[in-house]
Amino acid sequence: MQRVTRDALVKKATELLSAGTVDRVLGWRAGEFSYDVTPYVFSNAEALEKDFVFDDFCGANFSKYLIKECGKSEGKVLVFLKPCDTYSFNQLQTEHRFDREKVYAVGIPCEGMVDITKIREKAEGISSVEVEDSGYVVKTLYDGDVKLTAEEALAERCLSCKSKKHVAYDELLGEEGEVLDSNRFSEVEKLEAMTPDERFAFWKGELSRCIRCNACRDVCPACSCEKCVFDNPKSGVENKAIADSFEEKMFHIIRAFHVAGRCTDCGECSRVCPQNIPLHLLNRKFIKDINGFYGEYQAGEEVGSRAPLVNYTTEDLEPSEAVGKGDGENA
Amino acid sequence: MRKISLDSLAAFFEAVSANMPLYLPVDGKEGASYKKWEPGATYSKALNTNKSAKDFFFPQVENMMAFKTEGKNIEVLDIREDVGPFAIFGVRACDAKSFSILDRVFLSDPVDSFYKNRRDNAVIITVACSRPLETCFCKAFGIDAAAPGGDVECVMAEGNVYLEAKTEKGEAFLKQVEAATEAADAKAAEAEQAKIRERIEKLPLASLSTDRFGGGKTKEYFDSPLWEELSANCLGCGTCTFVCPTCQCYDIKDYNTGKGVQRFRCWDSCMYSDFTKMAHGNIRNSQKERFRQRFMHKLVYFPENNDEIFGCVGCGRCLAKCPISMNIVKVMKTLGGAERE
Amino acid sequence: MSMNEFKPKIVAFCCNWCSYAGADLAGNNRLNYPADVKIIRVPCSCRVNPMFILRAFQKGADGVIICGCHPGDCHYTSGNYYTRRRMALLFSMLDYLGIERERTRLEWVSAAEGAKFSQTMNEFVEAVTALGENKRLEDLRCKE
Amino acid sequence: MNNQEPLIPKVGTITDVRIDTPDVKTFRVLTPDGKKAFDHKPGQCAMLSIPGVGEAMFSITSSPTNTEYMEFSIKKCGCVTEWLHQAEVGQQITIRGPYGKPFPVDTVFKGQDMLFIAGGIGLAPLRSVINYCRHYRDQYGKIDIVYGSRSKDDLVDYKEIIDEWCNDDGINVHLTIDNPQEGWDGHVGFVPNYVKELGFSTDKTAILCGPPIMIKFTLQGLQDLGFEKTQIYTTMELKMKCGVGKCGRCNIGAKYVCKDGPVFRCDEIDELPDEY
Repeated sequence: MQRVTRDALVKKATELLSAGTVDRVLGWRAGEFSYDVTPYVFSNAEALEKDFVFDDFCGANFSKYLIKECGKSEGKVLVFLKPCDTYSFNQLQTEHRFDREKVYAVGIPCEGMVDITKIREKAEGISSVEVEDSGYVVKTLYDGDVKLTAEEALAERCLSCKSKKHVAYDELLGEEGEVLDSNRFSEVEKLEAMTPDERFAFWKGELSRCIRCNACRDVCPACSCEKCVFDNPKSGVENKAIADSFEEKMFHIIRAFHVAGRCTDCGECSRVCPQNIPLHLLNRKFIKDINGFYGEYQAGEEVGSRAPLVNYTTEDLEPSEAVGKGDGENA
Repeated sequence: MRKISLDSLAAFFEAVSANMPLYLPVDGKEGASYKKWEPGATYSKALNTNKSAKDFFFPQVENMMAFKTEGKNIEVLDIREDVGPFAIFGVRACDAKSFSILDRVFLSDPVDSFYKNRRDNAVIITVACSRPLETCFCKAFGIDAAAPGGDVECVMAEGNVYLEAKTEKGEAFLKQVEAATEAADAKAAEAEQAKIRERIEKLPLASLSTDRFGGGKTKEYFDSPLWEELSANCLGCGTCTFVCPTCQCYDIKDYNTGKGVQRFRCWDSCMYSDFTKMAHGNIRNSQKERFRQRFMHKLVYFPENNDEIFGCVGCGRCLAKCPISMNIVKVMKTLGGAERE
Repeated sequence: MSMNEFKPKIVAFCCNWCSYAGADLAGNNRLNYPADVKIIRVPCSCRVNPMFILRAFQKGADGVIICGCHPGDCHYTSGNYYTRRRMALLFSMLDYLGIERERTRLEWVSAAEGAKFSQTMNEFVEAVTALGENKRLEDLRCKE
Repeated sequence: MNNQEPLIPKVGTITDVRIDTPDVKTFRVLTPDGKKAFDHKPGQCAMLSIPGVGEAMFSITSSPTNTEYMEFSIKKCGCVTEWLHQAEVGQQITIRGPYGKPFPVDTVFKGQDMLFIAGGIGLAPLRSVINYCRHYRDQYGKIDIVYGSRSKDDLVDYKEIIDEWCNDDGINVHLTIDNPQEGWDGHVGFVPNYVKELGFSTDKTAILCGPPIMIKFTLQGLQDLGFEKTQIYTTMELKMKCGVGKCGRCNIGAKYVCKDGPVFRCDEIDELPDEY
């Protein structure tokens, strides 16, 4: 298993800081427990040495942070990007959302990040989580050690990882990985195989839990509009609350549609959802349909590529042919 | 004191349900959440529900009134519904305490009738926390998770649930379901309570202190440079406020149904950019200001206006749910200057 | 309300240059289509935001149809090609959420196709009538 | 069920609309049966709303001593006010209140010489106090009113000022406009400077209302003249939704503008964090 250590990242960051290549480092800072790391901007070697952490809980996608970060100083910011983050990084660049010149991107290998919610389901009262062999040991307050396999602890998005290859970086730590043959559409296929009634019941069960906290939107690298339509009082759909079951459906359909063709499937939406709604299944449906209808397309694979929804051919299929053809011919 | 064996909880729930609707934590995909009891429903083993229990009295959305307009005329229709008695089982000490904090807002003059009508009708059956979690810090706010209060207080010990009425309402409630319970002495429950208190002392956040916060500290903290650092990566979502048992800010909005206008109230979040936006501008333009508002409100402003009672109950939901793992504990420790050194 | 009395409410978004003129022609030629079809004129079929469609359902529509120029005939050269992609994805998503696929439709109707307009509307109304009331994308507040 | 619900409003009918300036209109509001919707004290506010448009807080500009009706002088600046500005006589709206702490007219102000300083639409909340003091004329000392606006056309309640206030004994009205204008032979200049030029004696109680920048400089000017902050009152405005101190948005530090304000003494404001 290829892992990058905390010390290697601190070393790299310190080097780049002292060489003047960057003037700050976007990283993680430890919290109260072993799992609650917080994104943090470090500006000197002492702070890095003291507070910088890196472990399997550092799953946040930092690409979107660059929009805000690039406006803060004239100097460059160092950002560490996992393979999946590099796709969002490219996509945001395609959309001219940050200044590439102000970023120094270091690609870091990733063997999957842990989903604390999954661990909580298996272990109550977590004292610490440590990597052991190919899995994890969770020390608990009352039940002693709980051993979990990687599959039991890793986030769903990591278990169905689409690529270990970095599509953008200034420098790479460790070895380059490859685009994987992922099973990420299997859940979508299962849903497609259901009857409409079953699908409706499924989504009603999922979406009715939505509390409209907007975390999915606020974390999403593709949701980088300066003013969201759902925040705009003049849009007629500005609503802070799920005032009726319709509202949550509209919010999630429209949000998924707005990012369709631009969503890189980074999975942040599902990670942050406090109600555990599998929001990525909406985005993946669009990705799968796009692949099936208009040919394979991976958002963020290269900078400047034309997203499928701002493109067309005269031979595109008709909506009447599209519906139900969701299975597409996935190459 | 009365007791029921854990095995016959279902019979107890059924007996309660015969008198009034009963809500209790049930496991779901999101974790535990309060559901109406139906035959077959099982009481969740989770320590706490995903969302807090404030929804019972202050739901996320409620229609307050309707308007009928005809030409230049308006008619205001009171569409409030009558609320009947209901029972909530499984409320933890933190959530039980949160009701008294919400009471200070909604039951202070002028009384909010929407809230009061529900509050008056609820029987709150609390359960002591046999296994408090690492995210729990209710002790910091003077809450005793072993004696959670409410109308009826439950302690689970030795395969039984021990019930004790704490209010007149609770006594009447236990009387109603007397047949489903049996008399018991307090020994086993008290022994368990003592054990719970020991466990709480050993929790990782047991040493968290509120000493440095409270009313009158606005000047001390408001201009602290630490707010910048603490809020720097806040996403500005409303997760913390919506899972919080004491966050009670709301918005009032109108919805045109095509057949008239309905005015509803919904949860709002001080973390949202338009929270204080008005026609001529916004007084909290940066996330730092909004972030500061939330924590200053809980740690300084609320105690200042409410006899030094803090606006937090240490339930730990925001610790578990914040997308960037920023939370009130980190804020307290950073501002308080402790432990981070 | 029994099924045979059910008259669906239909919203038809019609492109100003082709389909709206097609509807006019249908009228001039005394071709019938149900009065429950409410036409909303849009400058181009690609003006139709997915939000419009959902909002129509929210406010009580039982079916939504979008009519535009035939592919290749767009007044703005390529608008309807974008519509075609958007609607293919949106309709597929609605189907994925379990919403009846017959409630939404995209049709190409030129200014000369009065007969097609009337026929399309009649067929669509019939299909939606068979489905009954829109329940899966309804907003209860907007119901009686 | 508890039938008192503070958030449920009454219906009010607009019985008169007066055009004050190009962007200010004064609305007279009565209940449908021709009564005053409720009693209030000078400086208090009311929540007006148009179903489907929104609800907003306005200061009641008529004096409590007016037992027939209530008036609101409203400047067009947001969606509610824009809607109101196109409303005609007979239009119904909804009204609830009164909200907030009033000016201490019956306690601190009693027997005092009063100095009112207003800029632009800032006259609206002061008009209620001024007319209250005029009504109980013998209970207050000398009254000075300094009022300025961008131009002559932007002076709210100009007619009432000229016809009534200027003719009262013991009331001195000092009007000013920002820039010279044809047909204006009065003072030209900004309010803060004019206050300093007039050089009031410091035995007065001052009440300030206007745009934030005017308040800031006038406050400074008054202090230069020797006024203490404890002698100066002002009234504030922040985003409000409920009006009853519960919805949580109008606080400045631990004070809620809708409940603890909108009237503050300037030394009280000093105690608040700088977030308004």
